Amino acid sequence: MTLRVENLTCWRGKQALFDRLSFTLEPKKLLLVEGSNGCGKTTLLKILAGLRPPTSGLVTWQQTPLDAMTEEYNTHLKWLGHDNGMSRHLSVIENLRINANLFACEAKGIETVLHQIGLKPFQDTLVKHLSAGMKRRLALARLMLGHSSLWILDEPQTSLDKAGVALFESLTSEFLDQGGSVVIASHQPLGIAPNYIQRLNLSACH
Amino acid sequence: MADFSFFILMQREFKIASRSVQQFLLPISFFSLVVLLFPLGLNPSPQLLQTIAPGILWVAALLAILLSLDNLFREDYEDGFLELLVLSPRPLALLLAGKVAGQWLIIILPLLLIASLFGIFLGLPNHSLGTLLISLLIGTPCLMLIGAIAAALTVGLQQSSVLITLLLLPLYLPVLIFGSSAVQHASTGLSSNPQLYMLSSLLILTLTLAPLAMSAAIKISLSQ
Amino acid sequence: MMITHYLHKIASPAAFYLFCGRCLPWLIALFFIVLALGLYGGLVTAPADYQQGDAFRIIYVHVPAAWMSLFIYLVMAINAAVALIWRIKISEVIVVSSAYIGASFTFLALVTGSLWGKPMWGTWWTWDARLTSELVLLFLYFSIIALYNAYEDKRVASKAISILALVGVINIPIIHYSVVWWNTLHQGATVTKLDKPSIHIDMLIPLLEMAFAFNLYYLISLMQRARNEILKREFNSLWVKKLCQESSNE
Amino acid sequence: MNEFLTMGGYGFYIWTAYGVSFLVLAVDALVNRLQQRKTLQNLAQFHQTQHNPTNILDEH
Repeated sequence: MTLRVENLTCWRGKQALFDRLSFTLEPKKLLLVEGSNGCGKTTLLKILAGLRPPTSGLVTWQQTPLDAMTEEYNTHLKWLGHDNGMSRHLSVIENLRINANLFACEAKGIETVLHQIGLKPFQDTLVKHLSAGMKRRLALARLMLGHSSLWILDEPQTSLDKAGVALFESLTSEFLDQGGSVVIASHQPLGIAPNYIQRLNLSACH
Repeated sequence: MADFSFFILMQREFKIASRSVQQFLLPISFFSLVVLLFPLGLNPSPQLLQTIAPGILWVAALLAILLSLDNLFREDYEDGFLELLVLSPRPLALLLAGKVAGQWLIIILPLLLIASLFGIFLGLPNHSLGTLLISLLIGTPCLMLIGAIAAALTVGLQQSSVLITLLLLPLYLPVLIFGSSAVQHASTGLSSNPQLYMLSSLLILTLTLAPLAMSAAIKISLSQ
Repeated sequence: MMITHYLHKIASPAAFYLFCGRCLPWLIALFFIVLALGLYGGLVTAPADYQQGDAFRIIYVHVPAAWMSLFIYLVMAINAAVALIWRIKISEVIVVSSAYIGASFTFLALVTGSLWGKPMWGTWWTWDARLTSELVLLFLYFSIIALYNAYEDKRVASKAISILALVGVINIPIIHYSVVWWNTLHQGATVTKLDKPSIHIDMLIPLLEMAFAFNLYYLISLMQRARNEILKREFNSLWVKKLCQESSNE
Repeated sequence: MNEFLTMGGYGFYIWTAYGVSFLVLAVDALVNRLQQRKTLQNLAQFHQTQHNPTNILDEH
């Protein structure tokens, strides 16, 4: 389940975000993408997820290029963007049920997931009434639904409180132990065992 | 347990609609207001109204659907749910088709009731009301599906409602022409079958092609 | 896989840029020759029409413009399909560049159509099937141009208008025949159809020459705009830098 | 020469039609030319400041 990137280049307007970037992400590894604001972290993550084509370069998952097998790649991938992906008019439990349905995994997992992230008491409140931290926890809960082997997370710890960050770190380490690989774009320090971490600094390649 | 992709988003639309009722009352009230304008704008003599009634009802239905298109994908785009749909293992075309079908089912029932009511107000003979309802039943899904393509193309842009109107009016013409002339023929006692057959062939064409174009358009809008 | 490889090789932006640069002067010269021939044929040698007198000479501008407006939309749709399926940059650029010329030809067809209608039927605008579908075609072009300008990232914009062009090209025959059907339904035979009169050979030759001249003009304008668009998209390639240095120290 | 101009009474319509056609084509050519010059100027100015252009391979 290796993700390989070969001389990836991306331009935004008149400015090169990154240029001839190459790396591989092995299972049980966490790629930490660092860099100043606006240096293209989100764009890189979108390219890795297949949401956006690069200007040039190739991204392959198990030796097959991304755009050749999007739906198969999506079964392994879990994506977390800036916005949480939870629709505001639905309650917590309904959102989780829809996401479980989308990723075709069994519904009974929802109860344990709800319990794990501590949103059990807020099960029936609408998402628009939740605080930003709770919305982020709900988005993190989605990562645990069903099985996946690649997480791509864009600043996952934003608006999380201390307990939330600790929860997130335990989740990620557990996922890494099971052989998953993770790509994270973040500023805050990450409390994960350094042997997992593989750093990539985007501001360096200007 | 996993449902058929088509119905996942349809149920979701019903739940959302049940919570924010305002969202689907808007097209209906817009429809009635537009129809109300014409008798006030022109003189309310029955003969004049009867001849132009089919055109008024169909143009009003078209504009009501055009209005409801802007926030078809807007909220999901802002919530980030569209990204999840694109990155889910299920076929995107079917998911989006389910979503548009949900929106259509929510709008169509009240629209048919109000349209027949205003049909009577505008003096349409009773036997042509049936054709009016059938033509709306066949025509409005066409409008929704073609409109969804334009909505998908413009979801990432700022003031997209003007752009959607410009994109859609040329594409809406065939449906409007056959729809209103079906009702016109029925009100003058002629058979309106040819128009209804044409409308259903347009419906089948859009049913097959529109979801593909929609999913390609959504992927492009999200790749900005 | 061979075709796409071949397409990529010849359709590389640099090769296309140089190719257009080389044949533009020839095309411009040929355009003026054919235009002069067509005009001379149309305005001078062609005999006056027994019904319309000299007014029919407007067809030498109206009919080629109408043909071009439809032809350009088809070229755009084909390039849109190629751009979306094989992701070839040149096709994207051609779609973008053809939109403006197509819109101007459609506008031309409309103006000359109504100018021709005035002496014939005494009104500037008749809801004739062809003029109406020409007007709708004009709005189709406007919607493509508006959508293109609404996006900031021009690569994404050209993919978006490729989809719109494909949706549009499927709708063009539908719109045309529904307008024709609508027209015959309401107007019936009262308005003589704006059909080309059964054309005499002396009249036909200049018409074909003018059509060829308009085609040449489309090629010229397309190439110029495409080269311009390529420069904007490839602004940081090496060949563009060399080009700028050459042009700056000229 | 005179009857050539009046075109059997329809002179106004014919010459306006031809005039508008060549006006539109001329404007289109002019706009092309202006945009070409503007792009080349921008690029020349851009490449003055930019020292090392990356060579984006010209594949698709």
